[in-house]
Amino acid sequence: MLALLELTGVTKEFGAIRALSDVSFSVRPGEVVGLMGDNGAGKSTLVKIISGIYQPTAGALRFAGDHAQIHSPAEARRLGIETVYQDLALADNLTAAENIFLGRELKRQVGPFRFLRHADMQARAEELFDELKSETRAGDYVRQMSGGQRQAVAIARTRLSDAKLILMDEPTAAISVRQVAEVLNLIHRLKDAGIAVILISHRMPDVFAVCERVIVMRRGTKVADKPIAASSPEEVTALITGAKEAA
Amino acid sequence: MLALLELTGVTKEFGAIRALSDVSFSVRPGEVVGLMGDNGAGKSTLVKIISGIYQPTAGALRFAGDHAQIHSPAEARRLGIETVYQDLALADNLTAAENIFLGRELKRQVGPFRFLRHADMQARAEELFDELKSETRAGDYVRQMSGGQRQAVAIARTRLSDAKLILMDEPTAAISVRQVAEVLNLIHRLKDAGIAVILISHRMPDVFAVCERVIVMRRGTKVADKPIAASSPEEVTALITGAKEAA
Amino acid sequence: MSQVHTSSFTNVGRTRFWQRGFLASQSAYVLAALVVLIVVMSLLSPNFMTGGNISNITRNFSFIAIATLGITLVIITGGIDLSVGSTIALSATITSLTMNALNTAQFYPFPGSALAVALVAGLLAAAAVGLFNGLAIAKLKLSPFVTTLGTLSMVRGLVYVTTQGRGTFPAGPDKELFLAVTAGKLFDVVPVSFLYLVICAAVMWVALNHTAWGKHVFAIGSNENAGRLTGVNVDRVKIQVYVLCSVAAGINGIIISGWLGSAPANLATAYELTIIAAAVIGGANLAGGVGGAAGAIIGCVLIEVIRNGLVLARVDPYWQQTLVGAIIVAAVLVDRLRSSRNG
Amino acid sequence: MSQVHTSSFTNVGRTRFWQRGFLASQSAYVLAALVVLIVVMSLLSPNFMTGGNISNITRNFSFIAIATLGITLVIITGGIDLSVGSTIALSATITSLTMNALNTAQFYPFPGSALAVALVAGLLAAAAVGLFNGLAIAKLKLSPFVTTLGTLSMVRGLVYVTTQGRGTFPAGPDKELFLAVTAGKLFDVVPVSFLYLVICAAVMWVALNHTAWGKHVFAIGSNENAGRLTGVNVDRVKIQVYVLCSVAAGINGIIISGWLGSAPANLATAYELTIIAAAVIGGANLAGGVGGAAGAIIGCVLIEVIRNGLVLARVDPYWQQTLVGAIIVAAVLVDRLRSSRNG
Amino acid sequence: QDTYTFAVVPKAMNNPFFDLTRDGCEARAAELGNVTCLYIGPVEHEATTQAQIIEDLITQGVDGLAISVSDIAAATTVIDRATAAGIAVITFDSDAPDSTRTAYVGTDNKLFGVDLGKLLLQVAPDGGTYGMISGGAAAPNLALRVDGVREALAGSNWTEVPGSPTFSNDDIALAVQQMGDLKTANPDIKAIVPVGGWPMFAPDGWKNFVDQYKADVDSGALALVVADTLPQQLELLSEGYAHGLVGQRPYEMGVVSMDTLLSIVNGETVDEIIYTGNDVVTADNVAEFLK
Ligand SMILES: Nc1ncnc2c1ncn2[C@@H]1O[C@H](COP(=O)(O)OP(=O)(O)OP(=O)(O)O)[C@@H](O)[C@H]1O
Ligand SMILES: Nc1ncnc2c1ncn2[C@@H]1O[C@H](COP(=O)(O)OP(=O)(O)OP(=O)(O)O)[C@@H](O)[C@H]1O
Ligand SMILES: [Mg+2]
Ligand SMILES: [Mg+2]
Repeated sequence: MLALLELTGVTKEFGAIRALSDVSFSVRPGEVVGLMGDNGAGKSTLVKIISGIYQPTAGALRFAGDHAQIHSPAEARRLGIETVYQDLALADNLTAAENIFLGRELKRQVGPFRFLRHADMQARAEELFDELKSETRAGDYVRQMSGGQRQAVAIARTRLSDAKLILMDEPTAAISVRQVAEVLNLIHRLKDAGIAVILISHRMPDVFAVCERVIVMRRGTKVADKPIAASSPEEVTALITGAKEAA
Repeated sequence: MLALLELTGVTKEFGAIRALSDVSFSVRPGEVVGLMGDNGAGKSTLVKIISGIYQPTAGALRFAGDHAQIHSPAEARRLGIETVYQDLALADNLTAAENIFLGRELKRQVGPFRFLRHADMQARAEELFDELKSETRAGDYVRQMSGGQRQAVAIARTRLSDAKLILMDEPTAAISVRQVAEVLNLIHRLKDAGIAVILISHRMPDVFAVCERVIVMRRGTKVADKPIAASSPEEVTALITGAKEAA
Repeated sequence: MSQVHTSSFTNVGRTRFWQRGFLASQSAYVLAALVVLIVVMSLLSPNFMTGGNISNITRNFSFIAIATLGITLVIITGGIDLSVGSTIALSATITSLTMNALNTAQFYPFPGSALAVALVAGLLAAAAVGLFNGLAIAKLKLSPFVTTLGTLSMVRGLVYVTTQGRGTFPAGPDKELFLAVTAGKLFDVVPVSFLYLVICAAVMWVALNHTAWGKHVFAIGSNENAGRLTGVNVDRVKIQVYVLCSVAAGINGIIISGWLGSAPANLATAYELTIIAAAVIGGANLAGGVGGAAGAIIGCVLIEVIRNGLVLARVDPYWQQTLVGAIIVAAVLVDRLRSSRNG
Repeated sequence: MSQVHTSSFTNVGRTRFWQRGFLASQSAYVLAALVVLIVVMSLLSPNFMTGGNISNITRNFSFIAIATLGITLVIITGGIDLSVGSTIALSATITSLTMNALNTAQFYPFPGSALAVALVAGLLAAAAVGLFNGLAIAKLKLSPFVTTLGTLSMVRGLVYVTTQGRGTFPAGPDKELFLAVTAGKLFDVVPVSFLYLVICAAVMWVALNHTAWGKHVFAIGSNENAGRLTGVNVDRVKIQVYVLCSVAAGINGIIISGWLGSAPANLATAYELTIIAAAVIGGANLAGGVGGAAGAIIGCVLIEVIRNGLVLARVDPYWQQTLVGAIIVAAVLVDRLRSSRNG
Repeated sequence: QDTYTFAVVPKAMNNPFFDLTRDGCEARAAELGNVTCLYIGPVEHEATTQAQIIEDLITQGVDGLAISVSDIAAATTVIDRATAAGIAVITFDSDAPDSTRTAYVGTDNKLFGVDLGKLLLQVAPDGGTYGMISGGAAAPNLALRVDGVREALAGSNWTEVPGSPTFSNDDIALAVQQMGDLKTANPDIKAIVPVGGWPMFAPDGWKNFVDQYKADVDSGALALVVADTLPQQLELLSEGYAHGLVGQRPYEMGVVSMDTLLSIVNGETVDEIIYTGNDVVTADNVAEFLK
């Protein structure tokens, strides 16, 4: 099967810091890949390159067979790449529902004008939170939300469109036990629907529960890329900490 | 043994939202208490009341036998309460070392003036990161740090003073496997040194690994407060989700 | 819009009517302060509440209110536009120069044509300023403060250059029409400028609250990055907002020059601070993400009522400036009431 | 200070010298632009590089530079102070009035005593303005923009009230001394005002970079809340910063009035925008957390060189304003170079 | 024959009044042939900027300076520096009498105010209350005019309303608004005397104001006596929108300044005070000024 996403030799430098050096891997449609690594290993930088925020210093990207470069987050979205960012990227002065629909609001055509369908968006947002079993009120301003509620908003946002690839940068960091299970469930459902997922997480059990393959990063380089079945939490931990050089 | 911290009937309302209703509990010196609950249950609000950011709508606090109210974070710090905030509270335009020492810089007296001891602060910060086994560079600006590195800075900050009580609001949310172990180790060491810790976490194993007692919150009320030994992860999960009413 | 879905949350009560929407906003509290001020002023001066004076006040605040609406948009996106005063002068000057030029060129195919061309020219000139600001700020990522400080100076300079510092006067066959559509009164009572203001404010209210564009404006002001990441075309919205702001200033410039019958080169010098003050007093937050049409108007009315009231109350002119400053601070002080009540 | 502890990090290279410290800051790039501008100006006008003119330029930028240092502090904390222009006028007026009053009262116990009292009075008046601003902003949490816009108006009004709009001029036995300490020249070359500037800048540099207070100023600007949570006395630092800013403006007011030999009531009208522009051009960020003493001075020099150079080059005065605006925008544009090079 | 550069420094370049001075100066310079007129000043009215520009001109080495003084003491300091540098200095429009300037060319502002007051007495001898509108509170020449008006009306039946004069800061729109404010605050006011032409620089704003009280203006129950005689003001006067104007002669000031400076650099002696005179215009003689 053809690769959905393919990175070859991606390098990213910030001044003196080489956040990524020569990273190559590919993801097939419907595949769930775990991306692990120590803090500062370069995982988020990788995600930001795939979702068009950063341009790589060197190396190339291919998505769905073409597109050597993704120039902006808007372009990534158009290509079918949805992202849950580690810093969530929420507008504090909008409500949860408004944040979820930001950039793809539901509208009603009235003559030449298009007005918002507030009630519909509100209702749909509530549905999404119910689905995630999250205690988040769709009409509340994000500004006054708890950490986990904010994360729920960011996750709910990816559910709106027909994505081909969903990048999740520590989506379960702040949410509670019950919703973690729901997010893992969600990933299973996405996989069944043929949607590829790259899951970044520091929680070993979660990665081993849903991923088929795990990629381990260490100080900007890829040190392992193997099927979950052929690895073990101990091995991955050793790879992350550098106790084991590569696998 | 006398209680170090004692809350009685603490209630906090934000407009129509009652984030905490009638919460009472106490913490003894050197005790490690786990605080769990669903997203939006009111855990962070509770932490912020103890550390002087919010004033309770009703109810009273006692710390070390006196002090009915804690009026400001500065006062809390003076009393010996250190906090790792969920949103980390870092100044982006300062370096990691400067953030760690913010508000209690090391100084050298020169005549009537007191100048910063940059090198000493830098060295001490590096020590702290080494201790946490964190890949965080003390001279880097916090602005350009990864999520986990930022969290490491916030944790390192609490290590500077002789605290009596350390509040940790999801200190391990963003950090990697290896540092999680270090933070749990740290909590053990704090306990041995007679310092009380309130640990908020959504990670059941961590709470069960270090805490002596667990308090469970649900929609602003305390639904359980029992020794770890007398409980189980399953029971706590049921309490969090509301499957079990109280214990 | 933000109806709370309370059914399943045991810890969420009902939001009381004064805790939400307009009544919980700074604008409402400043409106209350305004009402108090009006009462005080009418007690101090019997002439304050006369028809003629109310009509004067209405006209005077309409002069800056449309520009205030525009700058409120800019402020909501977290920007600022210091060039509005100069833009007011520019559009007035260009309109007036065009009328003169068409008159000289004897271009007058049908009644109103000269005026139409002149108005379009004036507004296009204003829009060009906005476009420059918008491009520099959105595309080159320059600081809005410095960029618009630069255009403040550049545009004013251009006004001086084109008129050699003399200013101009509207002239030509459409002059009467020009005066009627700018300085006229509806049914001999309501200044037309007030009518324009009401229309602009209504459109802005709908755009901000009921279109995707409005949400994008708020999103950019509260977290520009989040907007960008969720696919909002941040640059385009920013450019639009700066263009709208300049066009609004342009409309005001045309109205003022119509009423004056003149477009002096120093028209509206230093108005930018008053206009920004009006927007901020009305509740727009310079940090971005907060503001609205109603507030902008309330801010303008407040400033004009202070000015007019002090003159009518025959306050020593040397003291007036001091009092205006003090009352502006007092007006925002009432907002503290709100914050302390709504927690 | 931010020496990177690289030993153990395999993915961290050496920071090249141009990627760190001053050379990587906006100030450095603006300095480069300034040098280019100076070269252009000296080609355009043979008088530009003469000793007399350089001394003029030095003196002129010193007139606003101390106030710019002060406002840079305020901007670093994320605030703004629009009242500096008025404060300049206030301190000049109070100093002058005090000298006159002491003269009338025949108070002159020892040489220099009248001057000393007058200077203290002028600076205290300025400090009072800063205290008002600081208290309103830190304690009442009012918006810095509106508060200082209010004081802009109030203080200017007070200057008019105290002098009945006429302005005053320094007089009395210490007048010569006053002129010497404000408008004099060291070794007949270096204006003393430049010396004061250098001292103030050096003190500010040390305070910002080598004291806890400086770190607190930066912390407040980059995350006020974080400062508060880590026990920084945010309110106190803010008040201090506004007081320092006003006192700096006050010093400038005294220097200007000494050079003019007069304290006109409209002294320094609208200087606030120039001063803020100088600070921002020099690299202070209105969003807070960024800025420094060197940048503030570079910004002032740039603005004065533009002004002076255009006059000397006999550019049509009507074009000057336009050019000043354009060059201001161009100066910040060079900063884009930096951002795009340093990523 | 030597050529000279004479700089004319107005108080503010955004004031149309000084445009006429510039025109006069340029016209005269062209006639003289060996003189260049350099017109430069602060764009807005501010003393320090003016002083700095004069310093720049000293550096540039102009041969003569004609200055409309923004602030007396400030200008005195800098004028002394200019004369010390060997530059011929005169003042025009607004004087700094204690400085080392050689001559003053312009209006006798006190007399100008007195003329305004006398004209009011002539137009409306019955008296009543009156208000004035001034420009910047700091301008000494305007203060003299205000004093002149008061002096001329002292002892007559005219009394000044409280809150007068209002200060328009040379803002034309504000000046018109203040006309309305004065009338609203003092409904029985019998005369308004702007001591500068600001409100009439906005012809339609002025008309708007007058039209509201047209009957009173026509009957003379509201007397409008205004300073300056710019063309649009003369139009308004001829259309019955004002009762009288007292004008300065800014064009003359430009011409005479050039002549005076040339005389000084040629070593001739000149009078210290050179008044250019006032024009008193009423409906009777407006026609001859209009052409
Ligand atoms: N400043 C505020 N204004 C209004 N509501 C608030 C505010 N802060 C918190 N809340 C509300 O109070 C409730 C409790 O929030 P809190 O942050 O204490 O939750 P939490 O238990 O820490 O959740 P999490 O596990 O997600 O961090 C939430 O419903 C939240 O929306
Ligand atoms: N904008 C930036 N400028 C400079 N350095 C940066 C920038 N962004 C990231 N870095 C550096 O690049 C490295 C990789 O960061 P990244 O955020 O990708 O780590 P991560 O693997 O996501 O870590 P975490 O698990 O803590 O989220 C870190 O050392 C970080 O300090
Ligand atoms: Mg990351
Ligand atoms: Mg929380």
